[in-house]
Amino acid sequence: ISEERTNSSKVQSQYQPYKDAAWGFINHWYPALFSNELPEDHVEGIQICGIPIVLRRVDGKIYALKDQCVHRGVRLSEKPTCFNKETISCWYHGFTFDLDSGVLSTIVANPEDKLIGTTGITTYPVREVAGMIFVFVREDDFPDTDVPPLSDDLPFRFPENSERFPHPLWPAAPSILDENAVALGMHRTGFGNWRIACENGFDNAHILVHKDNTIVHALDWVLPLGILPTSDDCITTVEDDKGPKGLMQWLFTEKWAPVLENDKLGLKVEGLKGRYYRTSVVLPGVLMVENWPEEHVVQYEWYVPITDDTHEYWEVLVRVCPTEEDRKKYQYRFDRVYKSLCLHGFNDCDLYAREAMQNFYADGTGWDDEQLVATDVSPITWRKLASRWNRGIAKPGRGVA
Amino acid sequence: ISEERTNSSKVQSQYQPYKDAAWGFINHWYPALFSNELPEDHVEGIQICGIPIVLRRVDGKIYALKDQCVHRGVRLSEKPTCFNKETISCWYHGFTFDLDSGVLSTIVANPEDKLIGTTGITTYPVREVAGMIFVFVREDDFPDTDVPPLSDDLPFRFPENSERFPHPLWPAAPSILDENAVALGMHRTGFGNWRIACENGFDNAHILVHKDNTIVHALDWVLPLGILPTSDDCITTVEDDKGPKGLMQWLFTEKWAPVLENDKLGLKVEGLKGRYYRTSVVLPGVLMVENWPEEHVVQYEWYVPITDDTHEYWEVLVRVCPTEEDRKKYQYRFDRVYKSLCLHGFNDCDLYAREAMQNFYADGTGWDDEQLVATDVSPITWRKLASRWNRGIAKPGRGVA
Amino acid sequence: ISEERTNSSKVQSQYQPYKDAAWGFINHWYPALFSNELPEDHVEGIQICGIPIVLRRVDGKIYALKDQCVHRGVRLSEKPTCFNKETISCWYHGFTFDLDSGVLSTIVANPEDKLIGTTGITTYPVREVAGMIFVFVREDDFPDTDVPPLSDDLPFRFPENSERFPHPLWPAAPSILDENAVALGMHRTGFGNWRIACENGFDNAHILVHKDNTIVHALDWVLPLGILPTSDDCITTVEDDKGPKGLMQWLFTEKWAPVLENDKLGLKVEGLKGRYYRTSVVLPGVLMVENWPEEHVVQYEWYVPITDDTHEYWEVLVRVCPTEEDRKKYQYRFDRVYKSLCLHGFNDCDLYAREAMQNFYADGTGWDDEQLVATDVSPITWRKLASRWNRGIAKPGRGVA
Amino acid sequence: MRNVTLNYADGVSRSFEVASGELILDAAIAAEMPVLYQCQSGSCSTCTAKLSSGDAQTRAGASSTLLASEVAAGTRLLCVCEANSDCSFDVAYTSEAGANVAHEVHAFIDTVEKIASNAVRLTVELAEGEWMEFRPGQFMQIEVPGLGVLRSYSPSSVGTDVPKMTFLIRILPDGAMSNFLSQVAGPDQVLKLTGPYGSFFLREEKKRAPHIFVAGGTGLAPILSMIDTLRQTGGRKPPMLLSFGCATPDALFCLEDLELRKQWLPTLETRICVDRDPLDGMHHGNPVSALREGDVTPDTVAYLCGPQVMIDAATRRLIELGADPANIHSEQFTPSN
Ligand code: FES
Ligand code: FES
Ligand code: FES
Ligand SMILES: [Fe+2]
Ligand SMILES: [Fe+2]
Ligand SMILES: [Fe+2]
Ligand SMILES: [Mg+2]
Ligand SMILES: [Mg+2]
Ligand SMILES: [Mg+2]
Ligand SMILES: [Mg+2]
Ligand SMILES: [Mg+2]
Repeated sequence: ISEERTNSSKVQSQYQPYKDAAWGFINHWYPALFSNELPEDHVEGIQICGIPIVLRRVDGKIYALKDQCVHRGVRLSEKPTCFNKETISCWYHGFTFDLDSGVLSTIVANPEDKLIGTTGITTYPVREVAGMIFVFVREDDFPDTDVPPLSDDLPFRFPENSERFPHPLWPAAPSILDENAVALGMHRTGFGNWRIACENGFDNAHILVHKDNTIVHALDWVLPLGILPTSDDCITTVEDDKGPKGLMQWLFTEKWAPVLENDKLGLKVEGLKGRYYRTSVVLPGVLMVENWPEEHVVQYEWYVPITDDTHEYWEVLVRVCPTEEDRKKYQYRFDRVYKSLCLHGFNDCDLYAREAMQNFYADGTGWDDEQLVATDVSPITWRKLASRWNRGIAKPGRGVA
Repeated sequence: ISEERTNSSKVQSQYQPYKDAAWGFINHWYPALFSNELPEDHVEGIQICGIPIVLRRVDGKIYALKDQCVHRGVRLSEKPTCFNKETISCWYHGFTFDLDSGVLSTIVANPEDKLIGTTGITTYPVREVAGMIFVFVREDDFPDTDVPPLSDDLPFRFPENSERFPHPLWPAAPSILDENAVALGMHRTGFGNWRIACENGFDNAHILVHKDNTIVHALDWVLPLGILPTSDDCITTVEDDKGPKGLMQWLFTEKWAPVLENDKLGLKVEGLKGRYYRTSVVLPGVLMVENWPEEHVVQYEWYVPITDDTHEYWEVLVRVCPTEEDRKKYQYRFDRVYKSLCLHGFNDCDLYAREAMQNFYADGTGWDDEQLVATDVSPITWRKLASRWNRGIAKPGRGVA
Repeated sequence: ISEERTNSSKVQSQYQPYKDAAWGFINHWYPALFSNELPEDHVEGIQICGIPIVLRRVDGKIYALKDQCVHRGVRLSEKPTCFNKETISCWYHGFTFDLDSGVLSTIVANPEDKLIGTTGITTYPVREVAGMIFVFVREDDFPDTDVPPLSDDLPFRFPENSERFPHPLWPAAPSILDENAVALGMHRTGFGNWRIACENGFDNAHILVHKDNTIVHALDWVLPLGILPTSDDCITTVEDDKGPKGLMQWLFTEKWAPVLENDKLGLKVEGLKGRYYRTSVVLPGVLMVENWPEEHVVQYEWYVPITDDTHEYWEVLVRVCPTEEDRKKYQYRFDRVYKSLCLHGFNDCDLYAREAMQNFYADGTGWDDEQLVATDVSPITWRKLASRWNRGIAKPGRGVA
Repeated sequence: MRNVTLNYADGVSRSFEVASGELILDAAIAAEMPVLYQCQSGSCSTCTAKLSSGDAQTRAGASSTLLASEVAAGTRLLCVCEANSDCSFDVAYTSEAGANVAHEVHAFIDTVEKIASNAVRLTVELAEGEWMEFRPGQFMQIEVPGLGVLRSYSPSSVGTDVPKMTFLIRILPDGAMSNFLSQVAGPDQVLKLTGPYGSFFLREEKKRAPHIFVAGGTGLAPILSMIDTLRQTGGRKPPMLLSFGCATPDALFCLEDLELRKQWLPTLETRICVDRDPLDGMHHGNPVSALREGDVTPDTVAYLCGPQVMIDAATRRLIELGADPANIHSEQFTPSN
């Protein structure tokens, strides 16, 4: 292995915690479902960071609890059983848990049992915004009082960061937390580790895989061969006391140079319609692509760990739609253009690339054998930052598939 | 008090041998096939407790041998090859074994080899009763003289136990060993460990899963929410010198109270047609449900270990049918009513529940993480009894799928 | 286990290196593809001994390189990308490798990176003969200068060995290295370890599995029940300084006796048309069956390790065809007779037998539990010879499926 | 009130009061007796005990999984059992239940690495099938091969690194272990370890309070184990201040490891101290003198490890700065004890 690789063993040791995070970072906010996937009184089971989670909506409010009965471990969501609005019962022997506290509040066939009130299942804080349901996935003993606001685990916001991260080439990116924000998107399971997926999101060196994408040619976009860092401060890490921890890449400024030619290979990019965008990523692994796929729209991505070899890939486009008509227009454009050409089309190539990397990393050897280069400053910076600011390393799932 | 002290994993559990028995208990009688699954001169291969077993019927008599050639380990049953009535040959290089003794009696292409007569494969004692074939699955060095009678591994019999376990609410249960007993049933593979399956069989706290079953409502049965132990002697263990080792539950006596209400959940069971039954279980894991699904019929169940994560689930209904007409009537009722509404229908819910528990126990964590309650007196008593009286703990399969 | 088995623990220790070679022997020549599977400018990915290999043909010449990008480990063959005739590029971030040397010669979007020229991927020497492409699968540090000629890893040749291994019953076997040799055949994946497969090839004791094959009866062949060694020198090992290392079996000479009867089982072979042939095997596991399936034709087989539980099974018939007409006739006969009756038909029984043995050996217990006999002198001699003369034991695959 | 006594397997007996009608286990938990239990409902059988004197019965109406023969033999489940008189029980575990009981293990030497002018890092791997659980801060005794003498060292590694364990060892002129390590020790040599010992360990219940660590010389080892344990704990990390010192810069070690910890732990601050010839960024003086006004809050918990004089000085200084003496934990760490 070449000495010229940028991830020497010393650099590697700086992100050892990241290498240990095969099952994800715990004690963070993650998207669980779109709002319309959990109608009133429905029960759904998901898994994040190896933890099975059951969600139920009652009178509009959403509750999330560990989806593993304290009695003999079956998933409550496997056969949803609710006798009232305050509880969820296990379908097997009727252990019944308070939705709000998780406490074992009765047992169907054993109303006087001594265990009642003394045990229970972990509950997970829930937030619903702009059509998405977020869950704070935590360790069993993580105290309510320490739960940070959702905004701490969401991308940087604008215009409040416009001064810190100016962007003359496009309008201030909307946020899912903005008033009238509408989040449209999809999620699907990716068959690979979440870190491999995440690193692809803000990797400036992989434009090659998108060279033949329909949207690029339909809209006559000019994509460079790649984008190279030209200065030490090409990436700013954000480690403020409050708010999200992450990194911003100064793309399409003088700190990064687009590569338009490779002489040796006789490659040259020509054209006029530059497609400007900027990527940033914050813990626990949330990508923001500003000005993408068009002005006034922002793309978010999550790579939510399910197990050590699967993740839920979320692609979400956010736009602020103050009026009903704006909403309809946006939905129409999403359905006709964005969904097929961007979320599929363009991003399918990313999903393919991520899954193609999985074998290399799955047996653990890839982390040692990879030979990173200058452009990999992005994943390396991310790995170090994530090692420092994560709120805990998830343990391998217990008693789950 | 420190957290560690609540963790029982540090003390040797009272039923450690049971926790070690992932591959089953060896040196016991298990059902292998229904008689009609092995017609004259047929050869069939099965697997019990990780041991591959080949059965052949010759002139009505059944032979069972280890289904793994001593030469290079292929299964004899994979391509049945028999040149006469006394032997079975391996289809690969013609190693030929005496059906009765298992001794290597010749090699097709090597009739003078010095290995002949000096080695062989283990044989398994066989008993055929009431349409079922039982095999005594033993370790290679378990002596013939120590093989117990089949009745030692079958449920308690009546009326000989009627005084010990009186049952005013129903007639004496028939036994598969009774004259003119007819066993009708089915078997299928359950995808989970055999212990998880077995414990469900006599678990008095899981009636909830059967609440919506067709047979319950078609026949207007009243099933309580659950049945609670009310006294120390709610279960009698049978540990006599001779005969089966197991436990009898005093259901529908004053030692168990049916629970008909749960105030907190607003649940109340009403009705008249009580459905009385009683469950017992004996080693190596045989359930008997007396008076089920109707008078004069008894239901047996076996959960025969195949590997550590699969078992063969046997459901058998036994009735004494002295005349040919009785037999026909019973067969007709079995085909029209029992098979669809009980063996499927009702018991499908049990199979579902057992498989739903598998993940929790499969990685070994469930045995430590489960939180048992008062009603779990049944499985706990069984675990202790089984730990005490089993005839051996099966080792993981060698050289098998 | 009987004391009479021929593979005592002392014998076993003599072939320990062979028992360690689950992933194959490295630093040997293996068939990769038929010539017509790699047309001009095509790219194909294969795997041998756990090493992913990509092949590209440019202006007729074939290049083979490690199919695992040094950057982040994806397979180059997953989405072939070549910008010129001298290189192959990785489709992900454009790392571009010199076809001839494997050196990283540029990066699509990073033409000045300091890593360029300092690292690269291993290349594998290639030879193409008689319609087959061979690759020398080597460890990363195996020097070019030590690469032996292809002929060192191919079967013994005739007539140059006719004096050493006379064969009055048939004409000198052709070789794939002969002028005008034509190799016709097929390859497919076998689901088992390569050693189990290989040993079946020259096993003289398994004729039983072919007893009912169509070709035997269509052509009225007489196959004995088996062939027994009658003398100590029934097998000659070839361990010359130069040339292939392997063993020749003196079949159909006085050193082996065909077995035509088994009294005990009442079996007797009768008939006139003896079917004479002779098997030999050389490292890294290449079978030659002379005079098979008919005069002037020879059958080669390879069992190329893919992983520890899969191999690529190659069946190739070689005949010398000096004229175009000879070639056509041979192809016609191959298509109409050999392919269906020999490569399928007859050899399908072998593939079945090999896969049937896999469970016994897959968990490692088979190597200890097998009980070999006199006729197993063939595999035992092979195991010892292979332990002595292999050029390296392949390590488990790294970062591959 | 009844008086109930538990007789532990290690010969220790402890007594507590149980009200009439109260369950014995509930009273034992309230009295902080070492007891093992899980379900508290008479099922799991973890709280099994044997009645050796007096009268104690299962509460009326409560179920238990005891077989009649077991009850007759005196077996009780404390969680469903009431005392009808003063009574005593035998339990199968020791009075250290829940703690890690010291035992002997064998370990193979992996490496002996010189890390400073007078210190080495010893890395070992426990023999197949042997195990050692310990709390961060506790120590083991290592037998010097050939001499049979024992020396005490704390692992600088953490429990999740087992079967690997790492120790920091000061090299003394002509010390028994020092001679062994510098002259004899080689890879795969076998060492005998006994442990864990000591009540100097990280207090789990205080893990959210601000931490101050004061380490002199190889007294850094247990502190590193504590810091790494806190790092592995999920959730909010406490502010941590480490003051670590040696005599001279060339005697310092593990500085890269500390840099790495600071990279991983934003809440960790380090002060590196030397008595003589400080390099850039180092504090001139001992690790106690590096402590200053504002370092301590009323809930600060402190761990001190090093020579006795350093511990005494640090204790005085911390109290002076406002620390609660009950929150100051220390271990004297002289090179040859
Ligand atoms: S498993 Fe949930 S109540 Fe028993
Ligand atoms: S494997 Fe059965 S005879 Fe060879
Ligand atoms: S993985 Fe091949 S260039 Fe990046
Ligand atoms: Fe992309
Ligand atoms: Fe049931
Ligand atoms: Fe064959
Ligand atoms: Mg997995
Ligand atoms: Mg016999
Ligand atoms: Mg298994
Ligand atoms: Mg070359
Ligand atoms: Mg494999």
